Amino acid sequence: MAMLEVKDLEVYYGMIQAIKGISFEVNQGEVIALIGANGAGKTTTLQTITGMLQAKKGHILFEGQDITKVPGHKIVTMGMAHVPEGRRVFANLSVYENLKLGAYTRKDKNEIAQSLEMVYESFPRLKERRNQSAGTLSGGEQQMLAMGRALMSKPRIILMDEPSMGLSPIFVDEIFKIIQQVSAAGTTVLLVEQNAKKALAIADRAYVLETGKIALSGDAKELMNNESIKKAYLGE
Amino acid sequence: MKKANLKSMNKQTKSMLITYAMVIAVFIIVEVMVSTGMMSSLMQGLLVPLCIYSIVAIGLNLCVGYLGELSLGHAGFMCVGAFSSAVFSKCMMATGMNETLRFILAILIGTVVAAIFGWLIGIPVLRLRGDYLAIVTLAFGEIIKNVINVMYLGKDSKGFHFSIKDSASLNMETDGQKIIDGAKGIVGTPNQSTFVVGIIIILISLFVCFNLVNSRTGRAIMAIRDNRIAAESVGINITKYKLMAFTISAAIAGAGGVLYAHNLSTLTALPANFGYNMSIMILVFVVLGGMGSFRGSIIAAVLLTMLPEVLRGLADYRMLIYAIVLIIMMLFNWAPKAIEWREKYSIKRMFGKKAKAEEVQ
Amino acid sequence: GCGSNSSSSSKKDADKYYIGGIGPTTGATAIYGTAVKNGAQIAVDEINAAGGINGKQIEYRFEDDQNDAEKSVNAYNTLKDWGMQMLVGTTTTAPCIAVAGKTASDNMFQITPSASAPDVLSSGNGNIFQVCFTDPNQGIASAQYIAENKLAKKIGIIYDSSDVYSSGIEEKFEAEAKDKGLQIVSKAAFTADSKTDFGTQLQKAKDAGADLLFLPIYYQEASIILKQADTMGYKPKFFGVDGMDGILTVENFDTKLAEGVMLLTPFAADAKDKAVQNFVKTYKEKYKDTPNQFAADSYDAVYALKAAIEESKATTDMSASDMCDALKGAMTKIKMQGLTGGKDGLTWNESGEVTKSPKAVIIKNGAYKAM
Amino acid sequence: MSFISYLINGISLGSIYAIIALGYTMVYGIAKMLNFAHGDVIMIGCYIVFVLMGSFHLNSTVSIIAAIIGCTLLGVVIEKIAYKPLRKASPLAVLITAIGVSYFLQNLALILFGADTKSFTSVVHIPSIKLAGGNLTISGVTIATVISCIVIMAALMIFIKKSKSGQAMLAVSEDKDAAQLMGVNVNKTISLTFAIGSGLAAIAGVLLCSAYPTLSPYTGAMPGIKAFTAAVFGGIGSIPGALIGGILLGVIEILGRAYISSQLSDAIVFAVLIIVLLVKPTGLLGKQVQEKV
Amino acid sequence: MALLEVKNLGISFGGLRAVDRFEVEIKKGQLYGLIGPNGAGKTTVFNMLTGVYKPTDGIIKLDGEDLVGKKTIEINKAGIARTFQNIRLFSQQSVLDNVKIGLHNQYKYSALTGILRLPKYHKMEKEMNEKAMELLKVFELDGKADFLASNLPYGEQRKLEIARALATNPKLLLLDEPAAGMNPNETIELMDTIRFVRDNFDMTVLLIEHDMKLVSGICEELTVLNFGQVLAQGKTKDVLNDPEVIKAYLGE
Ligand SMILES: Nc1ncnc2c1ncn2[C@@H]1O[C@H](COP(=O)(O)OP(=O)(O)OP(=O)(O)O)[C@@H](O)[C@H]1O
Ligand SMILES: Nc1ncnc2c1ncn2[C@@H]1O[C@H](COP(=O)(O)OP(=O)(O)OP(=O)(O)O)[C@@H](O)[C@H]1O
Ligand SMILES: [Mg+2]
Ligand SMILES: [Mg+2]
Repeated sequence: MAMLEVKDLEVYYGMIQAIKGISFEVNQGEVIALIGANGAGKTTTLQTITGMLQAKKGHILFEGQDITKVPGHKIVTMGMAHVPEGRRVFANLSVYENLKLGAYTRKDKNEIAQSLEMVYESFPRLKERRNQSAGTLSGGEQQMLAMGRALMSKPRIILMDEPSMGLSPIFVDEIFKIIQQVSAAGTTVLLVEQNAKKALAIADRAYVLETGKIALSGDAKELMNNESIKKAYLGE
Repeated sequence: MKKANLKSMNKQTKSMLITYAMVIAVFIIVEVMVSTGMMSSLMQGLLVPLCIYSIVAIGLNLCVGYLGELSLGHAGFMCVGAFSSAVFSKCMMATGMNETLRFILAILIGTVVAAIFGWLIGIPVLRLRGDYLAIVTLAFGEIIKNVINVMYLGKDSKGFHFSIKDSASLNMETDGQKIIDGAKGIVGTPNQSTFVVGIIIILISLFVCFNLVNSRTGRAIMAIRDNRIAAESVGINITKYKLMAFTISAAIAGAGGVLYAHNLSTLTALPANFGYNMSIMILVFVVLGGMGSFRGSIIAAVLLTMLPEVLRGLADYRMLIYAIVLIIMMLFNWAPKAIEWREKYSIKRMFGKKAKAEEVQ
Repeated sequence: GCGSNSSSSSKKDADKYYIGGIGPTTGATAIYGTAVKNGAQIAVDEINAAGGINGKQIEYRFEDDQNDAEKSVNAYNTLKDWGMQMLVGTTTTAPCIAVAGKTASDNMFQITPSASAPDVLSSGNGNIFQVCFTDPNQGIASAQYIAENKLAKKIGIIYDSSDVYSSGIEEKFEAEAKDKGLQIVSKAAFTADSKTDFGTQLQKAKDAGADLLFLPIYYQEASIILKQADTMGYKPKFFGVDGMDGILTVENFDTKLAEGVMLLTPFAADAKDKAVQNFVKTYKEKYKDTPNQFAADSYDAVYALKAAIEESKATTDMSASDMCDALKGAMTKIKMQGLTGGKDGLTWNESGEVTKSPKAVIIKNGAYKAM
Repeated sequence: MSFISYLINGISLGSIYAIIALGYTMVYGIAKMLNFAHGDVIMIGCYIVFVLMGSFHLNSTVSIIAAIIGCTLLGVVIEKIAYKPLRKASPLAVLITAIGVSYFLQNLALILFGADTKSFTSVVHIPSIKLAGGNLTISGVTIATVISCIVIMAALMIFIKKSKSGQAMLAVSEDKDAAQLMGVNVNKTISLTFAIGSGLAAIAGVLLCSAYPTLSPYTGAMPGIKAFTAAVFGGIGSIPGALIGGILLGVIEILGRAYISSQLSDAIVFAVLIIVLLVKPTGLLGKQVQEKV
Repeated sequence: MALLEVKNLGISFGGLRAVDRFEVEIKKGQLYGLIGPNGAGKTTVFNMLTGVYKPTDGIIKLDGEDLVGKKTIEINKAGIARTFQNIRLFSQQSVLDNVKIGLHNQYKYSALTGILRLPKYHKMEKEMNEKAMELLKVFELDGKADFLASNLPYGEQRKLEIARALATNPKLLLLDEPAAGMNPNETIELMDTIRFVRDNFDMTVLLIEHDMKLVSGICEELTVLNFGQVLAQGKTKDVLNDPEVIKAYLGE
């Protein structure tokens, strides 16, 4: 059974249909890349999965349970985390408070402290700035915080919306390493990326979204060699 | 692409023309009904107040809908316009000045004085944002009301006398005439506000507002509303345009105040007419009618002013019903669910607007 | 009441007198309007039960104005549409002046139970009459009474500067008190926006050594003043005017605090007078409340209309304007006792002002006692 | 001597403003809405106590608890019916709905309890303190109010800082969607905020009416506005700010009334407010939120 | 002479020295890159150049004119326009109006002229429309002139921001991560557009970017910031091969 399964999903903004019936699945332990041009509907898809948007039609199953109508906060409690587009850090709270909120669904104080240490280890800059209010961080620093905050919930599956956006080249490599580590530690990953090359390189499988529909899907390595993908998304 | 651009121009112009047409049509219908005796005294008596609130709502909409600043002090500007013009009319009544001319001057004076107040208050206040601005405008409105309530102004053979203590301290000659008598306000202003004048001022206000928002100045004002930092970055003088919009908005409210002052024979600055409650009431018109929609403001002002009168049969329950209707209208107009529902079942959609949905992709 | 408000769609019955009433029945001043509405209703019911005026029944309807001039005019127009021939109202002063402007131009007969400012009368063309004292009269009478009876030397005043009634009385009182050699040692105002805390005003009076506090205000505020003065341990004499009437009826008010309070009022709910007792009884039965002077004045206003109609022989089919001309003349001829007539009864002069003698009462053992 | 007495009056009035402002600021700080109906919830709380004590002869403690429960429920119901559907709409729309609710409560009270003012019996049984040979009196209500203010303020601050729900409130106040992504139940959190705010309103109401013993359907309106002013004065959203703002406002009002003009006291209060905001645009303790470009 | 001359520029936030002794000289017509690790202070430099932040010390000269202490609007009038790292459009207005707002100081008429619709109003509006459409065409947005700005996809919003900045007729254009959120193809298109703007509008461009393809593709010279200080400066190729830069920023 797939860990996350999306079936015939349709999503609207008012009267505008952004997602036109897509289906895909993410298996336990996989890294799945979701790629596509601007406005293809990647963000919309992730937001619908975590309950920020409501699906008009279709179903979303998480570990066999239908979560299409489950309120967002419950989905998070079930073990799903989301690094949202635009970072959405709590601007007036400190870095530390942001991270603590990341662990909102967890109870064990010791384990939370451990996770915090891990996040600080992955993102030393955050440790350095733990008392700075998040709103004054630089763009890239905020991106790190958003990522760290999501990891604080110790999710079983994590959805990431362009985690490498605004990061320096050296840190882009770093973040992909972190994603691999997260995956290696047993967390399933659904990754939306503009940096398709890097995303495909670490992904197991990938789906290509075009104007609200899935245009292509398959093994990540194979897609990397697919001519049309190369042309459209890899810039070669 | 030229066409696209033309289309957008047309849309604004069309909305503008519809609004003018609506106002004029209502005017004609009302005039016909009055002359054929088909209109009740209540409705006839309501005509001028309806105009007053429409005008002030138009003014406030400029401030709230286009400038994006929440003012809870517009009743204060009404108050200033009302009192300044009433003082003028009262002083001139004895001189035998031509009545029409006197009234036109009164309107100008009320408008200008309100504009001056708007400008003066705007300078410090517009540095604040959001709810802080709201409370400060509310505070100014209350101060204006409070101060007017302790003002005593009299006129006798020796000229004007002024006091903020009591009318006895005016020390007037026996022939003296009290003009403003503290909390008792002004009594005996000429009743010159008519429906025609009201309609003319509505049309002028609409003309000013429509043309303003569809000009370079209006775009600058809206740019400030949408993104202050970006507006600054393209060289828009924030203070100047905020102040301009606020002042015009206050001036229009002042014009409404002039009509108010010349509608009844007594003018007092009470919490009910010039307090924050009135400011809020006008804000209700603006928000209910739709921020940015002058036509909506007029319609909401008319509906909500008439509602309690229409509900008179319900006796003391009417204000309760009024509150419930207000809440329901707000929910119906603004709740995302309700909006979705309306879009789904709107007649417009069913016939041919579907194409637009695809366009965005 | 017999459908005083429900008859919105009534067709006019030419065989009845149409009397309208206006006052606030919602909003912060709703007590006054409600009292006026009820007082008049009792009078109308009595008259109708007793066979009406000249054998014709009265149709009565009351409209709310929320104590707002503009809404008052709306209420007036509503009543006009209904077919009103005479107006009992409006209750409060500022709206009354606004409506007076309209009645004057419509030539509608108007008798106000309670709008007491002189401006009310001067806004009309002789079509307006008052049942209550004018404010200056009350101020002058109070000062005279205090001086004549040597109640105090040092006087403090607390009044509502945002209220026409209160500031009107205060102004004349002050002038008259000075003439009579009374010393006003402190004068402190409050406004409609801050009428729940009088600590400061009381402190001022206390510091100035006032041994009598003149309170030309309504009884709700007075009840708080009495309570706060008590808490402060300040015990001057208190002297009020007709607005003070009602203080004993404030629900849950500790009437002991009002012991020794003096007031000038045309009406006292526990007077031994039979008419008054009847009225109070009916009022209590009907509205579960003790009537105050507003109710009494309004009751008298309806009877004054009755007297004036009988005097002038005005008929039900008259237009409002004809009715007005007829009643105008008659008003100055009638004399009636009413509930508020005191020892000399009620008479009116041409300018619409009432002549009646104020009663000074003192509160003893939770009841009024003539002084 | 009279100055000190005025000062005491001011603190007494100010502490009432403060306690109302605490509820205001709480709701504003978290739900980001100006709950103009807050003053009217206060009024309803007073009527509950009045009726329970007057007509049902319950003792004051039971009545107060009943009022707190009643107001809490009322707050939650109001939130559900009138505000929740507008969660995603413009804040102005919510403001207007709040005004509608305010009208509704006032007129409901008018119909249920009548227009006449009731005299409210103080429920505070602390004796007043007499100082300086009886020239200065600090009333029991003042003492009770000041103590309640401080206790409530401290409790709120600890609650928000330390408790899980408090953390959730902070998150919701910043960004509802992001809070939801943290697993915060946004609706429940906002309901809780309203519940607490309205419960506080009941306490504030009882103290208000005990200090200024009069009750009518409009009792809450003006104190509500004043408390709103106080909350802004202290920096809206800031809990200690509400306390300081409230007390200062009361003191300024009373001193202004005593030494400048009793008719202009409100004007003076508002003028001071304006000056403070011009110097410090986010109020005394308000955080200057800087937008990073 | 250099168009932009910055000397010894510095700013602190509390204890944090976000930018320190920053220097740069940009010649007219240059395409200049500002790069560096996250939090190095690049955006802060932009903010100081545009008057959003007031530098604690240093000199900024544009065409010889000193800009330190001037307000954002004055600096814009003096000739610097920018885009933002987080897109800041006038989201409730049409694409066309966004550009027309950029033209605000180029085509002036008074508020009264606008209200009374005097002939000058019509003339100016017509010219503004033409100019705005011309700019939109450069970014291939002319077909969407009517759209609400917020309804554009991300990449087009970035382009619109550039168009709006250009409308203010600047001498120097500052772009903060113009390619963020764009895929490689879109980035390539953007590079062409930037070159086109430089050539056809006589523009000098200073840009911040983390996308090395874009940086090495169009920037002629670079400054690398690290912890607020200049780490390297010079020809693009040299800088990108600087071992320090590779260590701190590029990685292997
Ligand atoms: N709030 C909204 N209202 C209306 N339309 C929207 C809204 N948000 C997104 N859209 C539209 O829905 C479509 C899908 O948008 P979405 O943000 O999911 O794309 P994306 O694949 O994440 O793109 P990007 O790479 O730019 O982030 C686009 O056409 C966009 O214009
Ligand atoms: N207003 C402020 N208050 C406190 N610190 C700030 C403020 N603005 C920026 N900083 C800090 O200054 C440093 C530089 O920030 P800046 O935004 O200039 O970085 P940047 O080089 O643009 O980084 P990125 O590439 O991530 O956008 C960062 O560490 C940031 O946290
Ligand atoms: Mg996206
Ligand atoms: Mg940056």
